[in-house]
Amino acid sequence: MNPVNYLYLSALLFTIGAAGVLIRRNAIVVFMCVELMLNACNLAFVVFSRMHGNLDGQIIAFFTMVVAAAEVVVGLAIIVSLFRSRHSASVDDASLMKL
Amino acid sequence: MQLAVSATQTSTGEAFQFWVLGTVAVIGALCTVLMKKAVHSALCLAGTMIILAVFYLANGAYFLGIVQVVVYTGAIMMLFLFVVMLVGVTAADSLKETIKGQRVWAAVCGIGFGVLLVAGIANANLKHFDGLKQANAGGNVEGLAALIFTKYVFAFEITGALLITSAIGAMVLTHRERTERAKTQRELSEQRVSDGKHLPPLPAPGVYARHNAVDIAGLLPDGTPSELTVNQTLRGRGQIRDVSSEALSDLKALEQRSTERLGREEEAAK
Amino acid sequence: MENLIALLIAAPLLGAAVLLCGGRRLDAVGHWLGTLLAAVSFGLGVALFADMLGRSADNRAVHKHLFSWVPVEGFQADVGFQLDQLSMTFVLLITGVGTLIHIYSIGYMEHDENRRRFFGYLNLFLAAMLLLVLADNYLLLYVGWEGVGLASYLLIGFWQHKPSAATAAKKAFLVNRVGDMGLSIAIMVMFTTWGSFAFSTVFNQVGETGWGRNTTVGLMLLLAACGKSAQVPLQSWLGDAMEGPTPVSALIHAATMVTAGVYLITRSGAIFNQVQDVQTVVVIVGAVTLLFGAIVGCAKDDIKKALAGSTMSQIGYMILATGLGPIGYAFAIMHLVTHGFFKAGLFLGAGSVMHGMNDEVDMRKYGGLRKYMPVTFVTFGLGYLAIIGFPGLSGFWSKDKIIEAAFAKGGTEGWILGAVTLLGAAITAYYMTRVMLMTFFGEKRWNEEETHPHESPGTMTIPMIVLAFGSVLAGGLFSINESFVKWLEPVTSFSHGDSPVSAGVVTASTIVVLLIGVGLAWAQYGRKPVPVVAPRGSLLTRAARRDLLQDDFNHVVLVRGGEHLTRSLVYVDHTLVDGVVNGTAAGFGGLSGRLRKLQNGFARSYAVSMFGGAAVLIAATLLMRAV
Amino acid sequence: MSFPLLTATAALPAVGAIATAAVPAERRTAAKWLALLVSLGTLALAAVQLVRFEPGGDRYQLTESHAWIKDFGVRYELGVDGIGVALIALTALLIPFIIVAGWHDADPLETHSSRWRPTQGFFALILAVEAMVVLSFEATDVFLFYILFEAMLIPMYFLIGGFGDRAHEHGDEAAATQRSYAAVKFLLYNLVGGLLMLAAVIGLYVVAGTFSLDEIAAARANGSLDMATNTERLLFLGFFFAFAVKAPLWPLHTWLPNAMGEATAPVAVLITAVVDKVGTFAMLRFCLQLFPEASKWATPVILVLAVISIIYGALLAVGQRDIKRLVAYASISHFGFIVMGIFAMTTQGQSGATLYMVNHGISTAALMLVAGFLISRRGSRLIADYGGVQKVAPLLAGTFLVGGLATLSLPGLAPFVSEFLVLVGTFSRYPAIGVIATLGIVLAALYVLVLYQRTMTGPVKAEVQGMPDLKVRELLVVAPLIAILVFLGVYPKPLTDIVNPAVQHTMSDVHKKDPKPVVEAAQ
Repeated sequence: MNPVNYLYLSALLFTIGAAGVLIRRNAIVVFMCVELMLNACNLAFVVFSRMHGNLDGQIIAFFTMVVAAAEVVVGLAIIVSLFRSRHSASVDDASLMKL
Repeated sequence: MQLAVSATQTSTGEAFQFWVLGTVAVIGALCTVLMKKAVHSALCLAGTMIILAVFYLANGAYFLGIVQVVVYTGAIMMLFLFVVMLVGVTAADSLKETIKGQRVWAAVCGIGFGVLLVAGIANANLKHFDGLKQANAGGNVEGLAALIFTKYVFAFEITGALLITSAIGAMVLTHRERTERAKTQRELSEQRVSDGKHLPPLPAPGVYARHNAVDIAGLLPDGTPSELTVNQTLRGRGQIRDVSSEALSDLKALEQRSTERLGREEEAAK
Repeated sequence: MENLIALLIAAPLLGAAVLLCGGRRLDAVGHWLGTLLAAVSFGLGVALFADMLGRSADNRAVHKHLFSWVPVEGFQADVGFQLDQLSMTFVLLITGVGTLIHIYSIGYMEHDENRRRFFGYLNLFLAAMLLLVLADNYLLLYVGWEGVGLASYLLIGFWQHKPSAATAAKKAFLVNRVGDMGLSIAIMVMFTTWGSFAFSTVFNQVGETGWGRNTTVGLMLLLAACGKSAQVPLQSWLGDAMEGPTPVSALIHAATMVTAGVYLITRSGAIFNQVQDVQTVVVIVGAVTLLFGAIVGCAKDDIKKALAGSTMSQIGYMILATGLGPIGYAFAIMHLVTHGFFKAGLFLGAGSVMHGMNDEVDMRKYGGLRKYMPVTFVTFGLGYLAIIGFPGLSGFWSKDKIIEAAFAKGGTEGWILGAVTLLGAAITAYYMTRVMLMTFFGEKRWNEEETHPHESPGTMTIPMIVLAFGSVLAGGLFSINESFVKWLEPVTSFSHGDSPVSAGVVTASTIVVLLIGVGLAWAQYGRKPVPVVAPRGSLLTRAARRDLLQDDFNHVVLVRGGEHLTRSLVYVDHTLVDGVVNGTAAGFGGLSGRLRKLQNGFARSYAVSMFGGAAVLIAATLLMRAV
Repeated sequence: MSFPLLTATAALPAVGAIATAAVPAERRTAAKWLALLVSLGTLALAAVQLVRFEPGGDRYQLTESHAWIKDFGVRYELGVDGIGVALIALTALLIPFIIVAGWHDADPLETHSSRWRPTQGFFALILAVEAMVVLSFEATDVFLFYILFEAMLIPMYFLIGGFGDRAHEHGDEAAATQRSYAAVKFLLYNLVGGLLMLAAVIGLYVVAGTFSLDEIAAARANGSLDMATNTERLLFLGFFFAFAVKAPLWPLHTWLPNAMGEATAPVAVLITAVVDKVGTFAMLRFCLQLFPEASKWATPVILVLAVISIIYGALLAVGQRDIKRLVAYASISHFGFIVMGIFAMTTQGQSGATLYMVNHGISTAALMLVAGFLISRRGSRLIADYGGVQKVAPLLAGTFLVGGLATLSLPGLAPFVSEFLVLVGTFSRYPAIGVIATLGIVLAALYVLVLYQRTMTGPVKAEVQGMPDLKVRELLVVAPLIAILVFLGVYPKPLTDIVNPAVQHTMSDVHKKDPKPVVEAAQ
């Protein structure tokens, strides 16, 4: 098997995650889908690292994880405070961006 | 785990592993998206992540593989589950789309995007794999450490700062400062009197309804459910057993019947 | 010695700066300071004159390069002075008459709270006028040219609280600007033609260029002269300029500034001599103005406006003379100087009369003043005799020469010009006699209870007396041995021309027309009493009272037309130019109003567009690579 | 490495802007003094620039060059030629006056008002504008210039929209509406211009492969960079359009009267005397240097537009009823002269245009600031509301007249020199256009004198009675400006010495020589 297949898998997971972001209304699930996309990217990085024979790709994947962790913390905090104030975790309820 | 990673072809073992686990991962991802309850989604996601951890290991990223399990699947997913619990574990999302055309466009964009990505990868000349033998020669963790603390040291420091900031940010966002003394029971009752609303304690749930469980709203004399009777948090989670529709349909039927009868009486009067 | 030239200008300039910036502290001494500096300038002028007389006729011109003014590649504008006989004549006239009028103003403006400012302006005028006549190139001359325009603007509008004065000042400046436009175009043509506008370069090379450019330069210079010297068609401002205090009218609008046009044409004689056609135009302008001013002068009841008409007419004589070429330049300047004396004297006399008559200017409300103001009467009378060309007095010598020169032009032209100048002399005699009779003779026509005519103080009468001496003697002195002509000859060149009529005949006929004019005036104003309210008069009289309808023409064509033009342009700017832009903006507004509906506020909707955008970007990247 | 003088001159006001903005609200006066000190410091640095600049030396001096965005070859490249150094001096000179003149313009209103007037912000914004304008005069990298060209719109937008005259004939609300209209109009016009310029900047990069003015100009000069005629013309138009909006040239001028009318007088001066100069300066530096052939190709049209600007601006000035709008239209007329001088492609024209930029800055500042003092006394911008001011406030009237006389280019005051040079320069190549433009001097006299007559002379109006004369602070603003006007009118040599070599360079860029005098040519 050619390791390129990992990349196809990564692409597939990414697309599924993206579709989830578009389809789901529950903010928590949306967040999970974002995580899924990030993980798909990480997979690609790791595979690229293998492809090029150096560890830079893994480093980037590592940083991605760190940033993802930070993002999750803040994101979930936002969800919690939103839920407190609106009693809802639906992203459609926050439609104040409309003019 | 096989340490030897060949240049262009993986071992049969890895190929087998890829096809089996890859399929599971995709199913897990699809379930994450499609499960009605958030807690199910979370569990499916955790599964997918563990599989990805395995793939990391297979690709020679030993450190990342472990981190993926420990940090991601362990810590982050637990955080997710915690929040899901807070928000309401049983609340099931309606998967019915409310925005016009959203599904269609999402599908078009999603499929188009996927096709393009795949086409891009297929198009790229990715025949040659160097393998990590050399890079991992001194040990994967040592190799990463050497890079992190030399070439990427600034990025590393900055991500450290980012983590701290986000931790504080999360605290600030969720923390509610109590700016005044908590009211005593006496003061609360006085306030109730002065406000003139609900002099007696709040009504119990299930009043006038067929059940008196805490998640069932009490009915007002006209048959509409009273907001006051159910705990706020339950209401927020959407965990109210909805009896109102039942009650309303009963009422409707009643009215229907009475009008029918009255109508008949009128006709008779004529 | 030539270093004094700069000082000549610096003295009054310093005065102007000190007086205008000095503030109220200088109120007490301001007039003395101004007068002193004017006198200093006159003293320097006399010293330079003495120095000049000490040299032979050909070496009299002095040049002084002060500094390079605008040093730009290919464009050399310098601050440099040229003092030759022509400039010298003007310097003495300007500083001399100027100093006298400063002295006069001390008394005349005594009760004005802004007397210091007045003297500052007068000093500024002196500096600018001196710069005008001393400049050695046209650009610097232009500075003086506009400088005197500014001083004239400030002084005409000195009593700014009077709307009429403010309007008159603005009008004077604007009309002058039209003339200035001519001067600046002339300078531009000079620059492109000769690469310089220094007198020396231009005059040396003027023969090498074609008819077209010389004609353009000549006509444009003439336009400039018309503006400054109030010649037809730019004469309309001079009458209104009498709104200024009388010393101003005497100095600027009679003796010096208005004659700058004559100076300009004389100075540029080398150019005008090249193009006969332009000279013809100059002569026509002079002749027309001569009659125009004289006719207007006959109809005015305002003593200053009558004198203004006379000024216009006398300058017409001078311009006509300059148009005759070398035959006339010297006589033009000679008439200019004598006119400077007697017209300044007349104006100061008029000012003295007004001073004693509560600032009344209507001659119909004068009458019989000779008993009340003897000094004024005598000096005014001498000025009067001089201007009408009474034999032996200044005007006789200078005007007679111009009439002779006009005949000497030769051919039909000569006859026509001779006739016009003679006619002008007759009318001059008529209107000046009219002024004299209405003011100093006949019955009293003023209200004795309100008005107490009295003689003016010494500071005012002394300058009048001095000027009267000039009016009487100057012409005669100049004509001894043709000394004035010889003095100017190195600058202006001179030729006698051949007159078809002998000098004696000309003199005789001038005396005859003079007597006719005086007689007519006496018949009308001396024999019978002058009505206090002006009679309706003939069509010509009424037109002349309105400056021969020139102002009405200006009003209808220029003012009204201009108002309509600007108003419609404002409208166009607002609706059309702005409208196109606003219309575009409105179009975009409508479009974005529709696009705005895409903004439904749902984050997921936006996410779809982002996602689609990302897909498009990938597609584009792939396509670019494929290509 | 030597002291980065150019950077320092721009950095000082930039830092000063931040510092001023950071002063706490209650210490308003301290913020004002800080801003004034910073602007004076900048003036000192500009003076050092003038001293260090050698007129006979290299074309660009005091240069600095640092890599900035490597991938696109964008460099932080600075350098000044004579024109730049003169305009920097002008900017640095005017800002202290603007600050002092606007000393009380941003004070909180005594009356109840819904609009917040952050005093510190006003002065910080002025300093920010100064920093950007100075740096844009110094930039020799096209991209750097573009960024500054656009960025200065932001503080200007707030200055116009946020701070207006204290009183308005239709009340506070109407004033606020008109102000924001003017500010938005200003922003939109200039943004559209900037957008086209951005396209041209990118196009230039694609064609030339670098943003460095020096490199491109050198490559053009030695023929290694050969642009197709059409490409060059399109790029030229992109640049020129942006500059013509800023300058502003007819028919892109309508934002200026609105902006100058609604802004306070010091801000109006900032617009017309400082910021707009960037437009004309850029025409000289970028249009002519980068696209010499296209510039020559477009010259006839541009000259016609310039002449229309001159006459049209003057005629509209005559027709105005609002003092500030009148000055704005007069400025449009003057900008016509500047553009005409630049594109006449003669030494006299371009020297004149450069001098004109400086002189117009000073003369307009004098006129407009005095007009601002007048307006602040009576609370009205309408000419008809005044009359007889000369009687009650002679100093004010006198300085107003001097400013007006400078505007109508009276000889002896600085603008005359430049205006005449422009006219001569234009006339020597395009006589007809020169003659028509000369009409502008008559019209200038008309609008200035009509303005003076209606406001200052005549009987004293009741509302004008008791109007105080200029105060010491105001006199401190006006007197030096007038002194400079007189000095440069009599002795412009210091300025021309600096400007001349730069103009020579520009002339050789466009491969043009002055037309020879007819007599010389005949020989």
